[in-house]
Amino acid sequence: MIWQLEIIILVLVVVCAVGALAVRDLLGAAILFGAYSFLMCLLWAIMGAVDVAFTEASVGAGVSTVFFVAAVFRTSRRTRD
Amino acid sequence: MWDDFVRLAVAKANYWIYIVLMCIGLWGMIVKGNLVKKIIGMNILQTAIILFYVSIASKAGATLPIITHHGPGTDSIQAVGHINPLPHVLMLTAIVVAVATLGVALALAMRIHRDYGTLEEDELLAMMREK
Amino acid sequence: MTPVLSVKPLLAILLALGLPAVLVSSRSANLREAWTFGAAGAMLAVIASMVPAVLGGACLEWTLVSILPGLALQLRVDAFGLLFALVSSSLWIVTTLYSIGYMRGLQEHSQTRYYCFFALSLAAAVGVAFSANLLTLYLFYEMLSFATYPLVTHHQDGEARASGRKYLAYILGASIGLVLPAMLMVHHLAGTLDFTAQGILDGHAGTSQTAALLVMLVFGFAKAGIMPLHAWLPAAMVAPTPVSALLHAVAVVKVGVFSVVRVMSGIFGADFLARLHLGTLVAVVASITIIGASLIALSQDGLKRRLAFSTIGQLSYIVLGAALLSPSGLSGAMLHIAMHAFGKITLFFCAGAIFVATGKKYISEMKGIGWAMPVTMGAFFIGALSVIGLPPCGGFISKWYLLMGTLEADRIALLFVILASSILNAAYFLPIVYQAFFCSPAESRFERRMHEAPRWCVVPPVVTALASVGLFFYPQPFLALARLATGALLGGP
Amino acid sequence: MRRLGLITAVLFGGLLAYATPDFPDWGDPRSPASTHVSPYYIQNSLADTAVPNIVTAVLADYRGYDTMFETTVIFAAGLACLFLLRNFGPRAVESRLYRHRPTGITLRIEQGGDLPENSAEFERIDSQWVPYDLIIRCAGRLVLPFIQLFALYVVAHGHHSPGGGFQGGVIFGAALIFYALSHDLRSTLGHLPEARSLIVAAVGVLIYVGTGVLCLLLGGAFLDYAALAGLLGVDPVMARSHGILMVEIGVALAVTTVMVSLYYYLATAGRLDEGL
Amino acid sequence: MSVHYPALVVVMPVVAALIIAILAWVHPSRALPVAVAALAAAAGAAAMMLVRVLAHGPFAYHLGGWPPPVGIAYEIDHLNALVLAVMAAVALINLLAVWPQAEQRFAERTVFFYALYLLFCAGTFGILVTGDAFNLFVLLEITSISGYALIGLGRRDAALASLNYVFMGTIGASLYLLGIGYLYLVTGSLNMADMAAILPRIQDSRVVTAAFIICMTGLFMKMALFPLHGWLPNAYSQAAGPVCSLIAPLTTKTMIYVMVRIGLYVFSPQFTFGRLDLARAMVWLAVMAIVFGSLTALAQTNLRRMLCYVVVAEVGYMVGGFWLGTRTAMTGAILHIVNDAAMTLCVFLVVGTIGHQLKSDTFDTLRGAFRRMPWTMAVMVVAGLSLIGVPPTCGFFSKWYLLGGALAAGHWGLAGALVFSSLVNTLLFFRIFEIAYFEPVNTGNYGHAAPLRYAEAPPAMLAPMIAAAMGLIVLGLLTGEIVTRLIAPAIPAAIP
Repeated sequence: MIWQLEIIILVLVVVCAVGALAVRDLLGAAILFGAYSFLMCLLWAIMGAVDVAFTEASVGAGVSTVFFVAAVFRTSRRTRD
Repeated sequence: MWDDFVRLAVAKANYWIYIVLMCIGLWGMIVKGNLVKKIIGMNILQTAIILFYVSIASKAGATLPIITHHGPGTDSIQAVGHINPLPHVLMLTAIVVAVATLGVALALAMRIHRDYGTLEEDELLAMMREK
Repeated sequence: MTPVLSVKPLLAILLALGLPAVLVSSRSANLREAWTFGAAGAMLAVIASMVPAVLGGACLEWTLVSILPGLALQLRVDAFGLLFALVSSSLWIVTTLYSIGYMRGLQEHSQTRYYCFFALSLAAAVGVAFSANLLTLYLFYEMLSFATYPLVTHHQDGEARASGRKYLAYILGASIGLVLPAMLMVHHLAGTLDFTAQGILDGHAGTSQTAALLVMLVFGFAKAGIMPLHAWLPAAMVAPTPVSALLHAVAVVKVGVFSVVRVMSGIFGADFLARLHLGTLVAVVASITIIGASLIALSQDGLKRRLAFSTIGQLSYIVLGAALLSPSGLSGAMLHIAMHAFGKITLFFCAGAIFVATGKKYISEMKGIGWAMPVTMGAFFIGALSVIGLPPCGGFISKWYLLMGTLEADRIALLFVILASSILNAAYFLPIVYQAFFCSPAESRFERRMHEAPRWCVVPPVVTALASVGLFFYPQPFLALARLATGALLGGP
Repeated sequence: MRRLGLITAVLFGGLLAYATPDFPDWGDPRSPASTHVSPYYIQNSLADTAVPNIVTAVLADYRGYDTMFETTVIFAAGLACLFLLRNFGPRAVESRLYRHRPTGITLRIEQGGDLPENSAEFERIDSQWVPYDLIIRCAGRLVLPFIQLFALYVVAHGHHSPGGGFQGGVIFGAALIFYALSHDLRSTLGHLPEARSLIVAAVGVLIYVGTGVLCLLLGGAFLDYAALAGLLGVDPVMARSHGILMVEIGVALAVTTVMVSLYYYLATAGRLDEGL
Repeated sequence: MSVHYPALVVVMPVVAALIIAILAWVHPSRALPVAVAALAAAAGAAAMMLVRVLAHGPFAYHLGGWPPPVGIAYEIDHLNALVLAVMAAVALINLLAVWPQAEQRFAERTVFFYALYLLFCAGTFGILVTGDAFNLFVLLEITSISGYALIGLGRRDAALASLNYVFMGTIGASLYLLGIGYLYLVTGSLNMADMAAILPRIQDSRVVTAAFIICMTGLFMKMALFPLHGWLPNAYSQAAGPVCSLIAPLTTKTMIYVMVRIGLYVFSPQFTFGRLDLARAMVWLAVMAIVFGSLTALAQTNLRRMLCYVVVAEVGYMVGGFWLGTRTAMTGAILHIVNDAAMTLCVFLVVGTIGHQLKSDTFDTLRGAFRRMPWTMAVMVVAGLSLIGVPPTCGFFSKWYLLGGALAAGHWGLAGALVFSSLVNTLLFFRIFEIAYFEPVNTGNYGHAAPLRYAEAPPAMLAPMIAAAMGLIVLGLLTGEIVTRLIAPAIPAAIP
C-alpha cells in the first residue's frame, strides 16, 4: 500500500465533504457528495474492505447520487448556504 | 513529546480523519439551513462511522477476507492472515440503512417542497408561524 | 381482638359500588329511587349485622388483593370503623329520602348522575371506614374526592365551576402533595402501613421526623377542614342541599376527621405521641380552628355558610378529642362523629327545606318563618341544640366526654376552649330560631304565602331530629363501640 | 444556531479525541476486535458453510438475521416513499405531448383529444423533453446488457468473490435506472410497472424470510440452513451454502426493485408520469 | 413450536407486512384481517414467553443455530418478557381501535399504513428481545424508518416535523452505532452478555467511558430526554391520530428499556452508577425534564400538544428513577415503562378519537364533550387519573415506587419534581374535564343553543378503548405480582 496515496485520499475526502456542504448549488453539492462517496469507497478498497467498497461504489456513488439529483430536479437548486 | 504526537497521529490516522468527518457532518446538520444540505450532512456522518468500523477491521499484513486456496483441514487457515470480516458485514448493513434513510428523508423533503415551495429552514419556520 | 375472615365488609362496599350500573340501566325515576333505597337498606343491614360480632371482640377481615409486596388492599372492621360506617349508612337512607323530595321539588337535571355518584361516595366512605391500612384508606379517600366532584358541581354553572375547582385544589393538592409523600415516608421508615393499636412508627422515627409526618398527615387530610385548609367547605355550599348534607354529615368531612384520628392512633400510636408531646401540637391547631371558625360563623348571613363554618369548628372538636390522647377524650371524639352527624344533617335538611319551600337563603330573610313552617323550624331547633351540646340531645353526650377528656388529660385551657366555643355556638344558632319564631316577617304583601315544604323534605329532618334526641337517651350502639375502640387503642376502659 | 452547531461539533469531537489515544493502533492484529470473535469466522466459515468469501458467509449465515432485517429496512424504505409521495388521487387534467418524428413538429393534445391518424409516426414525449441524442441512446442500449449480466454474476458469484445479493441487486437496479435516464421513464415503467416492482420486492424479502421459516418448520432454528439438508439432498455444510444462495437471490430481487421504485417516486415526485 | 416463540414474535409481523404489501395490489380489503391476525399471534407468543419465563426462568434462542458470540441470540428474561407482553398488547389494541379511523384518514394508502404499522411493531418487538447490540441497531432503524413514514403523512406540518425527527433520530441511532463500535473495538464482541463478561476487565479504558457516554447520548436523543426532546412534540402532534397512538406508547418507552438494558446488562451497575459520577447529574437532568415538561404542558391550548409535553415529563420519571440507582427507584422506573405505555396508549387513543369525531383537538372542541361522547370521556377520566397517579390505576403504583425510591435515597429534588408533576397533571386534566363538563357545546351561533349532537365513537373503536382503560386498572391491581415475580428478578443483585 502506498501511504502517500492514502494520505492524498484522506485529505481529498475531507475536502469533498466540506465542499459538498459549502457549495451554493445543490446540484453541485450532490455531485460533490458523489465524489466524496467514491473517494470513501477507494479508501475502503485500500483498507481491504472490498465488499464494503463495492457496495459503497454502487450505492453511495451511484444510486444515492441519482436520488439526490432527482430530488434536486424536482425541488430547487437554490440554497442560501 | 513531538515524537509521541507524531506516532499517535500516524498510528491512528484513520481514526482522526473519521473524527473530523463526523464533526463536519454534525456541524452541517446543525448549522446548514437548507434541508438537502442537512441530508448531505447526515450522510457524511453515517459514512464517517462506516470509516471507523472499517478501520477497526484492518490488520497489518493481512489479506482480503476471502479464502482463495486452502488445504484439506481448517488448520491451514490462519486468523492473522485475513482481515477481520465482521465489521465489513456490519457496515454493509449500515450502508443499506443509510440509503434507506436517505430515500425517506428525500421523500419528506420533496413533500415539504410540494407543500411550501421552499427548502430553507428559516423560511419554512416563518411560513408555519404565519399560518 | 380476634381476626375473623368475613366477606361482609366487601359486600357492604360492593352494594354501593355496583349500584350505578343498575341505576344507569334503569329507565324510570321511580325504579331508580327504589333501587337506591334497596341498596342503602341492604348496606345498613349488612353493616348492622357486623355489630354483634365486633361488640363480641372480634374484628372482621377480608383481603382483596395483594397489591404491592407486603401491602394488600385489605379491609378490616373494628369498633371505630364500624361506628363510622353505621352512621354513614344509616344517614344514607335518610338522605336518599330527602334527595327525592329536594331533587323532584326543584326539578333538578341529571338526577341519574346524581344518584350514581352519591352511591359511589358512600362506597368510598364505607371503604375508608373499613380500611385496614393507610394505602387502602388513601385509595378510598381519593375515590371519594373524585366521586363528590360531580356532586359539588351539580349545577354546572360558573359558580359551581369555581367552587369545584377550589374543592379539588384543596383536597387533591393536600392529599397528593402531603399525604402521599408522608405515606411513602412512613412506609420507608416502618416497612408497613397497617393500622395497629400501638402505632407502627414507634422506634422507627425521630422526634422531628415524627412531627413533620404528623403535620403532613393532619393537614394533608384536608377534608377534615382544619384551618387554614378549610376554605373549600364554604365554597362547596353551592351544591344542592342533599349534597351539603353528604359533605357535612354523611361522608366527606367525617372521612377527613376519621382519617386523621385513624392515622394518629393507628400509625403514630397514642403512647408514642404522648411521649413526644405531639398531641399538644395538634390540640393547639384544633383549638385555633374551633375558635376561629365559630367567630367567623357569627358574621355569616347565608344560612348554609353559617352552617359550614359551624361544621369546621365542630370537626376540630373531634381532632381535639383525639389529640387529648385520653380515654374519655377519644371516646368523645368518636361519639362526636355520630352525634354531630345527626345534628348537622338535621340543620342542613331544614335549610334545604326552607329553600325548597320559600327560596330563601339568608338568615336575615327568615324572620317569622317559624310560624309558617313550624315542623321544619322545630327540627332545626333540636338540631341546633344537639350541635351546641345541650340536653336532651345526643350532642350533649359527646361534648360531656370531651370535657371529661380535657380534665383527664389535665388541660384546663382546652376545657375553656370547648366551653367558649359552645357559647359561640349558641350565639350563632339560637338567634336564628329566635327570629324565626318571635320576629314578625318583613313586609310580605307581594310574596306568596309561605307554607311548609313538601312532605319528602320535612320527614327526614324530623326523623334525624328525633334520632338526635333518641341518642341522648339511648346512645348504646355508638357508645359501646366508642368505648370498645378506645379500649383497644389506649388499653384502658 | 451557528455557534451552537460549532460548539456541539467541537465538544463531540473532543469527546471522541479524548478516547482515541486508548485505541489499539490501526491495523494491530492483537487488538481485541481481531482476536475475540472474528478468528472463529475466518477459521471455520469454509468448513461450516463451504463459502470462501467470509464476508458472505457471515453476512448471510452467521449473522443472517441482521441481513434479513437489512433487506426489510430497504423494503420499508420503498414502502415509506410510496406512502409519502405516491399520488393516489385522481390524475390532474393533463395534456399530452406528441412529436411527429419525420418533421419534428410537436402536438399538444388536451384532455380527451385523439391522436392524429397515422399515429405510428408520432412518439409521446415529456414536457421537458431533451432532443433525441443518438449517442446516449445507442450507448445505453449497448452497455445495458453487460451491466445486467455483470449484476447477475455478482449475485451468483458472491460465494467466491466480493459481491453478493445486495451489490448485485443495486447494480441491476442502477442498470434499470440508467435505462430510464437514457431513454425515458415510460419505457422503464413499461418493462417494470410500479405494482410489479413492489410485489417482486415483497416476494424477494419473502424468499428470505420464507427460507428462515422453512428451516424452522424442518426442525432447525430460524434461518438454520443446515435443516434444509434433507430437503435439498445434500450434507448440512452444502445445505448452508445453498441456503445462502437462496437468500442472496431474495435480497437481489428486493434490492433491485426497491431501488427502481425509489427512483420512480423521487424522480417524478410521486406522479409516476415523467422522469428526469 | 413453543421453542421458536422469540423468533416468531418478530417474524410474524414481518411476514404479514410482506403479504399485505402483495395483497395491496390484488386484494386490498384482506389486509386488515392479516394484520390483526399477525399482531394477535405475536401478542399470544409474547404472552406464552412471559408464562415460560415465569415458570422456567430466562431462556435464549440462537438464530441460525449459532451460539451467541458467533451468531445472534435472542435472550428472553424477566425484564423483556414483561415489557414485550405489554407492548404487543398495546400494538394489538391500538390497531383494533384505530382501523376505522385509519381507513378514512389514509384512503387508498391504508393498506400501506398496515404494512408500515406491522414493520414498526416487528422492529419494536425485536429491540425488546434481542441480545445482540448490533441487531438492536438494525431493528431500531426498521422502527425508525417506518415511524418516519407514518408520521410524515399527518397534518399540515407533518412532513417538516417528520424530517426533523429523521435528523434527530438518525443522529441518535448513529451515536448508538458508534458507541457499539467503540465497545466492539475493545471487546471484540457484539453480544451483550459477552460484552458484559469482558467489560469489567477493561473498564478503566477511556474507550469504554466514551462508548458509554456516546451510547447513552444517542439513546437520550431517541427517547427525547429534556434538552434533546425538540423533535417529539412536533412529531407527535403533527402525526395522524392512528399513528400517534401507536408511536407515542412504543417509541420512547422502548428506548428507555434499551437504556436500562445497556446500563444494567452490558455495563455493570457498578460502572453505570459508580464510575462516572454521571448518575447524580442525570437525576437532576430528569428533574429538569419533569419540571420543564409539566410547565410547558400547562401553556398548551391543544390537547395533543399538551399530552406530548406530558410524555416529555414522563420520560423524566423513568430516567430519574433509573439513574437514582436504588432498587426501589429502579423498580419504579421499570414498572413505569410498562404502565406508561398503557397510559399513553389510552390517552392518545382518546385524543385520536376526539380528533376524529369532532374534527379538531383544541381545548375549545371539548366543550360539552361529556355529553357528546360519554364513553370516550370516561376512558379519558381513567387515563387522566392514572397519569395523575390515583389508586387503583397503575400510574399510582409506579409513582409510588419512584417517589418511595427518591425519598429513601434522600433525593428531595426528584421527590419534589414528582409531586409537582402530579399536581400539575391534576391541573391539566381537570382543566380539560372542566371544559368538557361545564361549557356548552360550541355551535358557532352565539346565544342559540343548538341541539346537542351526539358524537360518540362507533362501538368498534370504543370497545378496544374501554379494554385499554380496564387494562390500566388491571395492571394496577397486578402490581404486586409484577413487581415480585418479574421486576425483582430482573434487577441485578448488585443494586442495593
